Amino acid sequence: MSEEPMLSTHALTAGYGDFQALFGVDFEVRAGEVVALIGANGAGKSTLLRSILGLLSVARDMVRFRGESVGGSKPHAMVRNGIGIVPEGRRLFAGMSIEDNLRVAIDYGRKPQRGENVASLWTIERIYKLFPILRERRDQVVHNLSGGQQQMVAIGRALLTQPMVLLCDEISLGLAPKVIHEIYDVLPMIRQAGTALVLVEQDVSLAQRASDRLYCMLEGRITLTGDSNTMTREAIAEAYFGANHAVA
Amino acid sequence: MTTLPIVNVQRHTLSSRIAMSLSVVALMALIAMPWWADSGWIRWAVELSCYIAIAQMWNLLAGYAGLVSVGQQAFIGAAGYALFVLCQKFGVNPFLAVPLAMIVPAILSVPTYLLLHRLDGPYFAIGTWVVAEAVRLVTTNLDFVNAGAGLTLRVMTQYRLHEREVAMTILCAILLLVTVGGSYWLLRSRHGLALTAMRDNPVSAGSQGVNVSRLRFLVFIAAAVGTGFAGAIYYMAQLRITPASGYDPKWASISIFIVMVGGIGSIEGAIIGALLYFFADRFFSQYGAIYMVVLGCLTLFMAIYARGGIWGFVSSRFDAPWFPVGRRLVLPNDKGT
Amino acid sequence: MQWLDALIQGVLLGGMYAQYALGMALMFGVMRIVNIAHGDLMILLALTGISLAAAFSLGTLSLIVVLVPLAAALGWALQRGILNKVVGEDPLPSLIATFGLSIALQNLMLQIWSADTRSLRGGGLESASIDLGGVYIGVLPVIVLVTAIVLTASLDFVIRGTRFGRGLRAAAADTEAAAMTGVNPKTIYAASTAIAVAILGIAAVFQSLRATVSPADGPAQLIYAFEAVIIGGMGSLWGAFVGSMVLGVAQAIGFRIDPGWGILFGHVIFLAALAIRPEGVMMKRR
Amino acid sequence: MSGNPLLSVQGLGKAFGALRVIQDISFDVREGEVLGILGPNGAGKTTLFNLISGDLATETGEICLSSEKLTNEPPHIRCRKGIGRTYQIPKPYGGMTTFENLLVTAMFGAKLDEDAAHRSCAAVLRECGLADKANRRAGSLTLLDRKRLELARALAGNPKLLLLDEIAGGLTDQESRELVDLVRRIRERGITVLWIEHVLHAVLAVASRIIVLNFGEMIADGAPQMVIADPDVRRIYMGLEA
Amino acid sequence: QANTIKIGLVSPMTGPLGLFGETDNFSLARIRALLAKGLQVGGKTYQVEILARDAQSNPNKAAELAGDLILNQKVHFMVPASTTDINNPTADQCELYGVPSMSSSSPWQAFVMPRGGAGKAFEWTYHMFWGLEDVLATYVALWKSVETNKKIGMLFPRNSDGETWGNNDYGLPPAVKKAGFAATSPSMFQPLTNDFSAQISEFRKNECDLVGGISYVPDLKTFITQCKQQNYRPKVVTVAAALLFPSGIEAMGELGEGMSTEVWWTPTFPFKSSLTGERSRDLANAWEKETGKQWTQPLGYSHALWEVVLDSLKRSADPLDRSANRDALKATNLETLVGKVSFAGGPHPNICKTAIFGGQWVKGQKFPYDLKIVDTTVSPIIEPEAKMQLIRWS
Ligand SMILES: Nc1ncnc2c1ncn2[C@@H]1O[C@H](COP(=O)(O)OP(=O)(O)OP(=O)(O)O)[C@@H](O)[C@H]1O
Ligand SMILES: Nc1ncnc2c1ncn2[C@@H]1O[C@H](COP(=O)(O)OP(=O)(O)OP(=O)(O)O)[C@@H](O)[C@H]1O
Ligand SMILES: [Mg+2]
Ligand SMILES: [Mg+2]
Repeated sequence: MSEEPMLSTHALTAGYGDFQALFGVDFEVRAGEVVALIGANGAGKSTLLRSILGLLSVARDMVRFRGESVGGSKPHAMVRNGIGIVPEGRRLFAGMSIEDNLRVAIDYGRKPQRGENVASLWTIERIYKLFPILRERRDQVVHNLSGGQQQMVAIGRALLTQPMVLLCDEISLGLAPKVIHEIYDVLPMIRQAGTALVLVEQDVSLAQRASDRLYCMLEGRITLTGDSNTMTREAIAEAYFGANHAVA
Repeated sequence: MTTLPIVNVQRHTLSSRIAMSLSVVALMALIAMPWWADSGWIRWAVELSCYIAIAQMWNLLAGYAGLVSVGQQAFIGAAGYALFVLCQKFGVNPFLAVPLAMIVPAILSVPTYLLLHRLDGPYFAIGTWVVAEAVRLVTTNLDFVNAGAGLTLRVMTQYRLHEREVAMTILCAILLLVTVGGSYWLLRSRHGLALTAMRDNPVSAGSQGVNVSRLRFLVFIAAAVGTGFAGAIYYMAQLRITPASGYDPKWASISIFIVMVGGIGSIEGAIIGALLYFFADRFFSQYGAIYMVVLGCLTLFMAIYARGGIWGFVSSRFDAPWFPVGRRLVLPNDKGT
Repeated sequence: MQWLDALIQGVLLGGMYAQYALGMALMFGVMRIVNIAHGDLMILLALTGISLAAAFSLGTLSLIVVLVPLAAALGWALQRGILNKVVGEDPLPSLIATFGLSIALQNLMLQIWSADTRSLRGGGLESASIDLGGVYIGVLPVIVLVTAIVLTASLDFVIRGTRFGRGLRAAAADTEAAAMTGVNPKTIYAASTAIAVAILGIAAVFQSLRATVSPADGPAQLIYAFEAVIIGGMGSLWGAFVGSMVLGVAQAIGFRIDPGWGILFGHVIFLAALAIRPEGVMMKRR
Repeated sequence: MSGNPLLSVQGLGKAFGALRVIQDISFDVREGEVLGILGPNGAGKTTLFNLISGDLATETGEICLSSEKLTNEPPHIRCRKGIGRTYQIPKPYGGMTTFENLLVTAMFGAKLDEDAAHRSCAAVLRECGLADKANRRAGSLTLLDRKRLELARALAGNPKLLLLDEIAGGLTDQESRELVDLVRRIRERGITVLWIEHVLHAVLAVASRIIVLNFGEMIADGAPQMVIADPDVRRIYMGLEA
Repeated sequence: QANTIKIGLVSPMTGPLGLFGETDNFSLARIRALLAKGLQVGGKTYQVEILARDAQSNPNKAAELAGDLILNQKVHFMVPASTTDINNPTADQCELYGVPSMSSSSPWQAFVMPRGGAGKAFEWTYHMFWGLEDVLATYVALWKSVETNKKIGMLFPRNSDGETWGNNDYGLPPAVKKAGFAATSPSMFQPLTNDFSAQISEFRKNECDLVGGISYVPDLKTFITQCKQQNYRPKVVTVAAALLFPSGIEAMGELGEGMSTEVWWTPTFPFKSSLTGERSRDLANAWEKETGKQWTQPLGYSHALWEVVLDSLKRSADPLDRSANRDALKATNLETLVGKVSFAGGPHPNICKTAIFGGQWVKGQKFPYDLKIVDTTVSPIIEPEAKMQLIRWS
């Protein structure tokens, strides 16, 4: 049991209609681990996250979470089981205030079980500490927020579902360098609460620095996986663009 | 600016050319009907043309301009009444009165639009409905047009059956030419692009050079006139109009049914839908309530499982449009027909 | 005096419209579902209620007790079976679907109950009244008004302040994102439609007490509900209530000016409201 | 290229209710410049674009394009006068093909006739690497292709002034290098560019000048290296102590 | 084929007017049975095919169906069964395409006036029913028969019927004035109005003891309920349409008792059917047995229409020739279930007037309410069953 990873996919295939986007992906995350997922655009990163969460239909045994086959169950069930996600393109609840956006997560997210230390749980207060600007605007409707501010709310909302694994789809997208630093600074804080992280990143070096292990995807397949800081740039570049690619 | 290489943009397909020629033949046949067809068929042809026209106008509004109206009956009734008044009260020749009657819906559409143009989606829909109701209520209170009692077009009995039929079929031909042909032309033109863009995202359409408000305005008026045209012809055949019948919300229902079942956002859809509704209505309506229940369920089914309607289903199977409005860029590697 | 009376009658009339509008405000205003069958559902419930009352000789109260759960169940089924499949950004699909449903329902009811006009015996309740120095106030209309106020207040609290309310608004804003936050959109939608239709159940009982119902009556009241919701502003329940009042008073005043123009007067006020404040009276200007 | 400014913004201001988002901002942009715009999230960059493109109505201040006053013109007029823009959160016409998306701008923005529009749009598609997706419904594109489409669509109106709002986000190094080359080529054509970007190395690679916004105020304006060196900027924007 | 007579029937079988359609369907079935072995005309036997169509209570639909029946089905005779909304559009089609049509169940003015027949006769379309003058006379008689202050408040809806009834030249208001009553008529209301307090305060201001006019069930219920609420208690309420059907009066609840209306047919009619020899009572019984519902007034006319139609066909020179049928119809002179039908000496060349009485709804034994004949001054063919009572407002 202890050997079994927290979250894993097995020969996962998925697609949109008759378009297949993933071809037998094997992927795993262990408790408290930070895993980076890189790959060119259209490689299938978001699709992988979406199918793990049950937004795309997959077979039951393709996804295992904490020792159970959960593939293809409903997204909300996944979230309540402890898989959180920061979706690509923010997806906030337009027309609702920042505060309400966050509280939805508290209301409907995972409920801490007995014995879980409550101190490690995320609270709206902690989110505001993380992104003070949100506290100022707490009652403003989110669709009026700037692109970056929206990104902050999205992250906060995902954290408040109290995930055991947090899937982040390009969280640094559209953030000022300062904010990116801030966010990547809290990642350790998140993981030490036992939350595993999956970071989809375009900035390879950033991803490498922030993660323990790294997967690289190409055209719906995992082309490289290994320890982040022992991995060579060449190896990555190759996996990234396919073998017959001249590294610029 | 350097001269750019010539590109091949495909606008027509074999299927569309065939459809084109067929429509021309059909139009000719329609005009010739009085000499080859039975009065009954002509009567059907007239009613069918009206349905097609009304549906197509609604399709233009909802399917392209993104203006979902449930109040087009306002223009049907208004035009119908205009026709009856011109003939009965001012003794205008009914067949000349039809084009004249167009003025009324045109005029009516202007304030209507100015009142509603700031609304979007459902707001606009309900707004149009209320306007139609208001127009009905006003008519009901006008003694000049017999208020609630309505009018009968007795002058028609002055003309011989053949005369009436010739005039009717010609009017219908023009109607179809204007509404269906007109929209086809419009949609193929640059304005078609602007319309669709506007429907999909008015904000960016604006910032990309499209004068959204003006375009919407013009389309709304055009649709009002086209719908009115059909209305005038329809009630000329009906001979009788009352506020309740002329401004019957059923007209909205019919347009919605036809376009949704046929396939919204395509001329083909409107035509298919109209044919379907027309013949279903002829052959099954004697089953009364049960038939209506089935009709309702069919619409429901379409809305849930076949958003694209019949035509959407067909065109997803084989790519053979009758009235293509898109522009397909033929890439060097693939050889478009 | 004459106008005071008009005003009072208008407010009472508004109370009734509020009952139609409330469920609509929830479905149309919050969930963005354009439910054309709203009126027909009310009629369906009313006819069912009348038949039940006749069959088991139920009193008004006991009928409400029986009918409301029934209505809720109906609403739940409706959302589960049909509406969940058509909700989304674009209001058109729901409009079409419910429009089809409306036609089907009307004719189904015609089959079952025939075109007869029916009503509910209120044992004199429907026609009882209080005399306030020449101005008579009907007991039933007052009950209707009070019920409307209570319902609006409680529903408004639920939507604004409760977990359920937030979940609903979230699902309405972005269904998929809501699911990604742990909300189960389908159940939460089903629940709120159940509420909306349950309210219709109450409205139905009052409608068949104060007037009559027959299978084709649905659409006639539907338009007022829409107007009320829009005057008030999408998503605002108190707005819908105020809208109903505006409509009721406008009509009552209109009737006094000329019975033939009363309803028209209501529509004119609605259009005026649209022209001046398209975002609704209760909405903050942005 | 002539010395007089192509775009001139004078005392621009905008508030949403109590929140002052743009506060008395003035700057000129010379023809052929690539002006990078930096600033923390919520600084008012996108709002600035919305004001220039006319999507938002100006409250105070003046906007002139080649010394012609545009302050009160609606968006479509400004577009026809030569202002092209992209949206930070892409707004494609989902129901139309990529190619048709471009045609709209070409025909109504640039007022080209059918044939000319077809040609130039085909060319732009090739340039932006969307050629193979020319006939795909824009709605089915990935986020990134949507961003590409934004850029292509703006270019199709062959604008005098191009407003780019965060188009490099989410690009791989390789891709952002290609993007930078593209922007260079655009500048070569004599198109003036305003570029909001958080991906620093991308802007820095082409920008001839940079301004930095913070809480709606301009806190820096000058040559890239200078601005980057500026202690305020480093603190406020990059969160580095100088 | 060659010797089949085709008759078109356009009736509101579904929709708000469905109650009229019910009786049309009932008699249709019996007539079809009757004609199973064909119809003897001039020694020759013809098949008779009746093409029944449902107009869904919608005038547009009625016109479309009529056009179809005439032009495609080539009917030789048309029967627009009942109600202004169906009769008029159908008759207009018949007039245009030259098809004889025989209709009923709407006051003859409503059939003639809106169709512009005031000046000149119609060539093809005939109608049998009483007229406003009769119903007015009946109402006046009813109102004279009781003790009141002779002040009347009037209710008319804004639709074809309301316009006819409320007309200031040939409608109810001038008639009652002539009879020495004072009339208060607020302008016409929209059907399905939710509030009548305006009219009520008007009536109260003018102390109207009587309320009269035409209205449909929903409006009347709303009106009466509000009357009680507003503590306005007219001694007499006499309205047309709404009180036609038992279901309507039942919908009034307790307040329905004592309301009065005109009656155009009751089982107490003395006449025989020229087709079946039945008396009205037999027909009513048959209906109540078959449907389990109380008899309704259109029943007699739904039947009598067919008597006229078939009789004309029998006398027609060539039942397959529309104009021959028309001439036969025109020459009709027949004793039917609803009385003598002949278009000679009617108020209008296309009209034959039929009987009318005053009736009042009282608590019944078999069904909740019974319609009792309380006045027969206009058509003294039968004796009143009871005397008019004032409303008790218990
Ligand atoms: N909604 C959709 N419909 C059809 N195809 C899609 C859809 N979303 C993604 N795809 C296709 O699936 C493939 C993988 O897309 P995905 O978004 O997972 O890539 P990604 O790695 O997340 O790229 P990015 O870095 O741009 O987010 C792409 O080829 C894309 O075209
Ligand atoms: N329509 C609006 N109503 C109210 N406030 C708004 C509106 N639009 C933007 N704002 C506020 O204005 C400020 C500036 O927004 P803007 O989008 O210009 O930021 P930005 O500089 O583009 O940030 P980012 O780099 O994150 O996109 C933000 O605080 C935002 O909350
Ligand atoms: Mg992605
Ligand atoms: Mg921005």
